[in-house]
Amino acid sequence: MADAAPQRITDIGPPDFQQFLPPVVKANYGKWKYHEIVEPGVMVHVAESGDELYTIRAGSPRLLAIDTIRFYADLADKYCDGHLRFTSRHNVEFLTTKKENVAKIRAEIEANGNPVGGMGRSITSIVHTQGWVHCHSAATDASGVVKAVMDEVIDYFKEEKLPAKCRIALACCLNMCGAVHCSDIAILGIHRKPPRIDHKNLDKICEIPNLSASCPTAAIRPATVEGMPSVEVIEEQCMYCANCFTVCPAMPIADPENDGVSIWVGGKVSNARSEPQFSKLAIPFIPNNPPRWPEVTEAIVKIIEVWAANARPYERMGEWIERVGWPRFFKLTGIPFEKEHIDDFKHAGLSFKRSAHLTHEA
Amino acid sequence: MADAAPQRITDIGPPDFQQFLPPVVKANYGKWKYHEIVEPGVMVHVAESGDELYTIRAGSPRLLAIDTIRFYADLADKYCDGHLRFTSRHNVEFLTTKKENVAKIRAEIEANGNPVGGMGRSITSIVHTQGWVHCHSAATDASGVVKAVMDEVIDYFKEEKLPAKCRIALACCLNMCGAVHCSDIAILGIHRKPPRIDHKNLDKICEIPNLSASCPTAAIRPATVEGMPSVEVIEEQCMYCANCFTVCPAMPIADPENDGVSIWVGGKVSNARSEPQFSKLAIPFIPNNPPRWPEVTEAIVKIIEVWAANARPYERMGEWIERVGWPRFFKLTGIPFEKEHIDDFKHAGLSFKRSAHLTHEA
Amino acid sequence: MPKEYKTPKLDELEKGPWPSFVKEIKLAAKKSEMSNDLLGQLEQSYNEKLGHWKHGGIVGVMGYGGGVIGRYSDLPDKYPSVSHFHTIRVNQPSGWFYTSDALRTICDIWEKHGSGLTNMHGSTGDMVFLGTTTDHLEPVFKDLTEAGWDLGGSGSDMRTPSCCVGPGRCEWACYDTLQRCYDITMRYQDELHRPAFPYKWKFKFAGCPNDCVASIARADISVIGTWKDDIRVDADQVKTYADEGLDIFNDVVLNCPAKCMRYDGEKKEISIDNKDCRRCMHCINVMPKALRPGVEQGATILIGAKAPIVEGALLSSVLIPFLDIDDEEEFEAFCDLIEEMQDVWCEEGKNRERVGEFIQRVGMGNFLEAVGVEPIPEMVAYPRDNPYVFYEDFYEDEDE
Amino acid sequence: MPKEYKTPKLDELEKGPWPSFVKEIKLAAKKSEMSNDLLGQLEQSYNEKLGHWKHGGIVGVMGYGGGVIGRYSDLPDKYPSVSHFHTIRVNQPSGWFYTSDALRTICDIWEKHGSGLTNMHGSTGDMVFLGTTTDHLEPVFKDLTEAGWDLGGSGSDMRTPSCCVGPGRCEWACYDTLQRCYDITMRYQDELHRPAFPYKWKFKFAGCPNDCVASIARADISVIGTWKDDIRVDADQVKTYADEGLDIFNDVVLNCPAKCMRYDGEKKEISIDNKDCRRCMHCINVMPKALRPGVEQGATILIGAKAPIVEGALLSSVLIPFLDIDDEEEFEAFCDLIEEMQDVWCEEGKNRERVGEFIQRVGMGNFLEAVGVEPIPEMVAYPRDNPYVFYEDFYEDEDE
Ligand code: SRM
Ligand code: SRM
Ligand code: SRM
Ligand code: SRM
Ligand code: SF4
Ligand code: SF4
Ligand code: SF4
Ligand code: SF4
Ligand code: SF4
Ligand code: SF4
Ligand code: SF4
Ligand code: SF4
Repeated sequence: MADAAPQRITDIGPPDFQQFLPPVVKANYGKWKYHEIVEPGVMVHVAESGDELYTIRAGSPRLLAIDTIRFYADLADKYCDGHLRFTSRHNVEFLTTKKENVAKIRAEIEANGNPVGGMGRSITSIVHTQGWVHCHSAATDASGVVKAVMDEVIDYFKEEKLPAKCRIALACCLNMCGAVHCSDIAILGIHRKPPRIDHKNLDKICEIPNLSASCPTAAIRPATVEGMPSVEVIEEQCMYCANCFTVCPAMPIADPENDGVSIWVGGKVSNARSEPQFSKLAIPFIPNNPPRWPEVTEAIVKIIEVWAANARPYERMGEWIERVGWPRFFKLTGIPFEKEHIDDFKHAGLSFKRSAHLTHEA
Repeated sequence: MADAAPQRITDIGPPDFQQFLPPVVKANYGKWKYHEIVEPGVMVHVAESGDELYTIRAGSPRLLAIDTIRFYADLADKYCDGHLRFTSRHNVEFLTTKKENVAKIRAEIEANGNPVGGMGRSITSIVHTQGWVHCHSAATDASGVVKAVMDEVIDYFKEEKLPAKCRIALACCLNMCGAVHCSDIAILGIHRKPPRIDHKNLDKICEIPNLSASCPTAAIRPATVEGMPSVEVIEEQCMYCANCFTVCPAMPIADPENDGVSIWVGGKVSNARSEPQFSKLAIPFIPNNPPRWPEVTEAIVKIIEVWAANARPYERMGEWIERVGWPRFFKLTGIPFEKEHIDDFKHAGLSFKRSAHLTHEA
Repeated sequence: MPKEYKTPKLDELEKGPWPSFVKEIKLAAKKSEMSNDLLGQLEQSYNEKLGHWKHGGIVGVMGYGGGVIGRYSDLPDKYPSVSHFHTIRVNQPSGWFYTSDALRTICDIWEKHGSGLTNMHGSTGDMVFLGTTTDHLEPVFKDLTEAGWDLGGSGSDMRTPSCCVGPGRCEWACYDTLQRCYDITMRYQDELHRPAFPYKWKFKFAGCPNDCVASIARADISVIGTWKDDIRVDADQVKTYADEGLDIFNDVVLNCPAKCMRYDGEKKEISIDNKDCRRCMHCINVMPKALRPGVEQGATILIGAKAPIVEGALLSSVLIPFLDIDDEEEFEAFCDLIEEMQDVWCEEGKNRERVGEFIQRVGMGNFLEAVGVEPIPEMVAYPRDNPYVFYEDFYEDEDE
Repeated sequence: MPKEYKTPKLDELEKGPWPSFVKEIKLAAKKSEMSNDLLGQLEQSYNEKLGHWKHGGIVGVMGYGGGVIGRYSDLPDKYPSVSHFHTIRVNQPSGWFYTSDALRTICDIWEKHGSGLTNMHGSTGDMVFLGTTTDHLEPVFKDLTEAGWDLGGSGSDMRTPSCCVGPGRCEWACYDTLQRCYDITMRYQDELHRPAFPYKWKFKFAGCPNDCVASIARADISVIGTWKDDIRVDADQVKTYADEGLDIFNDVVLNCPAKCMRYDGEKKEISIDNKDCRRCMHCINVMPKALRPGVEQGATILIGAKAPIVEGALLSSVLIPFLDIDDEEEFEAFCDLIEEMQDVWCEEGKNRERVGEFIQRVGMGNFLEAVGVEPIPEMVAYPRDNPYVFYEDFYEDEDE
């Protein structure tokens, strides 16, 4: 690939993926017949030709030092003729045609601290975002919460003992970079205080009309403060989305006491059985409690256990709740139902229970 | 009841229903055990006591001359010890404990031109409104369209040969007095031209701020026209709902060439199986064509036939469409799908197909 | 002798097998010039595809604000007898039960004072007396009340409540619809006759989730019967249905929205996981001899249905999942809540804002708080799916 | 020697069985002062429950408008090595396939120019190089392009497309996700590198309705594989599944959303009414050896997904129900449509208005008209349920 060009190279795009495909993939490209999970975290794909390809999937922290990547590369060289891939949920997958290599790969990658699993009816890695590691917008950390949660649910990663897949995702603010809005369980960083306004600098660094327009609830109005053009925020109208801060740095919103985490459940992406769905609010607010966010992990474990104990086979979190009803979900998890759970945004009315389809306890 | 009181009697309310109940009803009040449709339009209710009550249901035009009501009363005297009732869909029901009276009642009421039926898996009377008979707001007639449609579908009234109940309703304007919005088939009078403005009188008979506020799309703005305070209508923003006319007589909207009828399908009220649902737009516009609205009756007959031929037992119109998908509905009925079918009001986005759940023709 | 109109268009609607409203108008026209002029004006509408009524004015009987809809022809010279053509809404008895005598009394009054045309019934539920003149309003009212009848609602008042036949003739009635409809009507006579609300306020009572009075689509307060305990199963009757050829599996089990039924085709036995049952009625509807609602019965109270104008149509939504509404104490509590809601809505509601729209505007959570009802998950189809929460309390830290 | 930070809070996160990001940062910190200062600043954030990054500024490489996210510490004096700490988004290869050599090249470049920390991968799909300074941007870019790599998107441009593993390793891929992802990426290099749209513009390619790349939730253009003809059934394998104890009736048939499957438990035979099948994948997922998608394969194109800000989250909605996207002509037509949509959106879209929000604002019907696509019922879950239709044509009668 490398090729010393005298002039500046631009717009070449990524390398053609073809050069990275293992030979067995090239040979059976588009001609796979079926697959089977042979043990937790290991599956075999069988081609129409009869060729077999084993995949060993290992959990990865996503935030990787280059030396860890090099370790993955070495392992691929050792057992996979130099081939590996990452998944859409940030796990690393080792690809080999040699069945006998499976156990060896498992042993070495586990020895490095990467569990094998995340396939089938399991919990796989948590899709997440930057948090305090790199983003200015975060209402919570990302990697820390993720690590704390995965430590608690790792058995569900390593074994297939759930009714169905359970996808967890985390986003550290309402921008939702992790696109957590369609997850079985979503962890969402959330502010709870209106932005503070840096009146001295606002007019210099932000455009006031754009800023006013950015607020979904029209809570921001142009105002002259101490002789300077600035804005005011009608606090009762603010729901802390931070869109104003995204548009204008002079509107900081982060606040240690009021930032924290909310928990959402029942979303899904796949079209399997039911249509894709948004996650719905389960717990409006849990304060940040680093380094291990114990209230968050506890709540998530509880939700998973209740679902696992009550759902039918193949029933994703949201499908189970949809069948038995939200009252049952709140009852079994012990989560209190509060005013905050009732939608009051644009389509609020559509979330009201507009039928007599109810369960009743005798 | 009548009782000559010297002073003005007010707020006495309706008579207590108790005095109108047939003895068998009084005796078995709340103690009915089951019912059976013994023949089209005739059912028997059996009480825990073993008592039986036969009901003969007959279609009625709803718009009744007092002499017709007297005829019903005479029939009730003859066979039902003077007892009868009307239904929530304006049919008349004769109530008797004597099985042998059933055939006689049927014969006499049919001879008067009232068909017996409307029970079970049938089409019953069309709930409707005033139209040109009495309302100032009508975009179509009510009784005439209803009569024309019922003439065509009367066999479905007289026999139980549909997959499930089919409720038809008509409202002559968007006020929807018939509450047609949850009907298997709804016929809705519709305007298609912005209101005309009687600038000379507007200010005298209407309050301009109220009038402006009445428009759901904010199409009405205060304006001075020829020196008089009045309003203007931004025509592109008007969707002809006539709410302005309801609030202000100086905004007439009816227009012979542009008024007509739209057809809606798939709504329901009951909680049986699926939750109650709104009807959805099937045909955006059919011009008024009195006295028999042939295009309307033809479209309705077609929709019913397609549903009857394709639905499974117990599947209401909307449940069938929901199962096979709207593309199938449009294909089988031959109704063209147009821009107007796609919602562009408040919750528009929620009506988009946000999944890959599609049927495809090979 | 009344003027004779040629009505070729309307005559077309005398033909055909369905009973004809034109025949009814002609029947009335024999005795009433009003009905005769109505015929003439209607034929003109049919020719022109245009109604000929003017926007209603305010007319009524003394001391009442509702019950009469003023109506005037816009062609009074041509059709003088319908130059005034007001309707009178007469409050029907619960469940639309009548005796022949009662009906005759009504007919006689209307023969004396109006067009002789009626709607049996209007779509809110009233008897509608179709067409009279202003000077007849007091006399007709006097005759009605003396005979024991009263007017129904119109305008921004409580509207005439209505109900399904319920315990009068239905095995599924889970509470006394007829009685509770009557009770509410009697209790709120003042609210019914004297408009004092932001907009109309409708009540409908259905005895079970089949909702034969369309309450969930048409009433601000929808009262729908339901039950708490297990569906009663008569196992022998299940077998009989199976033997008679009912496809229990496809027609019953597969249609259960809760997926909570199992059917053993060999033993012809049905089993229901009642804790998951949604009380939809389907299985009971299909097998009325074999299945019946449980015995612990009551009602679900829902709020807010309305027609589309202005913000789009609404169905009612759950306010109280289960109320033993036949119990006098619980009924009193229900009435207290009604009054509480009326107060809040009157105070905060905008003109022509139905309670359903009001709740959407102020937010269900805020509405519940104002009327003193705890939010519960039964009230929602699902909790919010957007993160735009108006948290009310936030901690202030020292340095602010 | 780098400064040594005490990090008791972060150290807690080295414990426990899941691989630790703290270990990774510490690993990188051995070689990089940037990573070391990151450790220090992060520990402070853990103590204060507050991030310490400033709002990003605009930095980048010459001629590109995207691919770099500027980032600055708000405690530059305390943590000088992260006073600049920009990320570089490096466009991943389709399907995230790598060779060990390719990965090593990348690692070497990043060792030379940055913190040595990465995300494999970012949630749009890029390799994310986590932290470098402004003066390193051009050099890292030079090294990358010379090695055959290029930057991904950021800002209001086309974002790095991504795709599921597809035909590379999945029996269900209904089109060539890897190739089409690559094709689109290469075709729109200019759009990817030079922001010129109202807002971001994301593409994701999933080979079948399982949507393993979450395209329907996260991409403005979601391409989801599907098929037209009948599900292929291997009857023997169905029997085998049944014999092995799969509860075909409860687990497969009862879960079919189209209710279009029947199972004969005695014969162990499945039958599918394919015309009603919704291509949901469930039955195939449960019995991969017995059932397979049909052979007439292609893709459904959907449009408009996005995260909640500002108007609420959206899922993509159907634009083209079936496209044989592997066919070159149909692919060209698809690209034409993409460009048409870009034009319309660029012209009429507001600043920071994603295409999904744009379509909702102008109305789907108007959008379709503007881009020259016929409305079809496949595009809607249901036709409108409100009567507020903006009819465009009305007849004018003479007297106006
Ligand atoms: C008489 C009446 C109540 C009244 O107080 O007047 C009534 C009476 C009965 N209804 Fe009803 N329903 C009556 C209006 C309704 C309505 C309201 C409406 O149409 O506006 C509905 C809701 C319709 C909807 O969903 O859009 C209604 C939905 C039902 C259902 C549910 C049907 C379904 O599958 O969705 C049943 C159950 C059944 O028939 O299996 C039912 C069942 C019944 C039963 C069998 C109840 C019983 O055991 O007595 C009664 C005879 C049924 C029949 O006609 O086939 N009734 N029923 C109404 C007769 C109207 C008419 O003249 O045709
Ligand atoms: C007579 C009746 C239609 C019928 O032929 O049956 C009727 C007739 C009128 N309705 Fe209605 N409504 C009638 C039942 C309904 C219903 C059905 C119901 O109550 O179950 C509805 C839909 C449910 C609802 O309330 O939402 C209904 C929704 C309306 C509306 C829209 C209200 C809204 O909130 O959207 C209006 C407009 C208004 O109030 O200004 C309206 C207004 C009117 C007016 C008063 C027209 C007006 O703007 O002044 C009509 C007088 C017609 C006339 O000349 O007699 N009518 N109206 C019904 C009353 C008879 C009765 O008392 O039994
Ligand atoms: C790095 C990454 C998160 C991660 O850790 O993986 C990321 C990070 C940021 N995102 Fe994102 N987004 C990232 C994927 C996403 C996704 C997921 C996806 O693309 O599949 C989404 C949701 C899907 C979508 O686009 O709607 C996403 C929705 C946003 C939004 C909200 C956009 C919206 O229309 O609602 C913003 C706000 C903005 O654009 O102003 C945002 C803004 C940002 C900014 C640039 C913050 C800002 O306001 O300047 C973040 C920079 C963080 C940092 O310091 O590095 N990011 N962002 C992801 C990109 C890595 C990559 O290229 O692979
Ligand atoms: C490797 C990967 C694609 C890639 O290109 O990277 C992948 C690979 C496979 N997916 Fe997936 N899916 C992958 C992300 C996803 C996602 C995306 C996500 O989670 O963000 C989804 C949508 C999730 C959702 O609905 O929220 C997804 C929903 C599915 C489903 C549908 C499950 C369901 O019942 O809803 C199946 C079918 C099944 O497992 O029965 C499936 C099945 C499969 C199969 C069996 C396909 C095959 O025959 O090879 C593969 C192994 C499954 C397994 O892990 O159990 N895959 N799969 C992704 C692995 C992520 C990871 O590391 O854990
Ligand atoms: S979710 Fe918010 S805080 Fe987290 S990376 Fe994205 S923009 Fe930054
Ligand atoms: S945080 Fe959101 S709601 Fe509050 S002022 Fe800013 S933009 Fe408006
Ligand atoms: S629907 Fe409209 S036109 Fe018909 S009676 Fe009601 S208000 Fe009048
Ligand atoms: S008809 Fe409706 S949309 Fe048109 S101006 Fe009147 S109120 Fe507004
Ligand atoms: S609503 Fe229920 S109780 Fe009332 S008549 Fe209908 S089926 Fe009977
Ligand atoms: S009433 Fe409805 S939900 Fe309950 S078991 Fe019967 S069919 Fe199922
Ligand atoms: S989306 Fe479909 S084709 Fe792609 S990997 Fe997932 S299951 Fe396979
Ligand atoms: S793919 Fe889905 S919809 Fe089609 S038959 Fe299988 S389960 Fe049913």
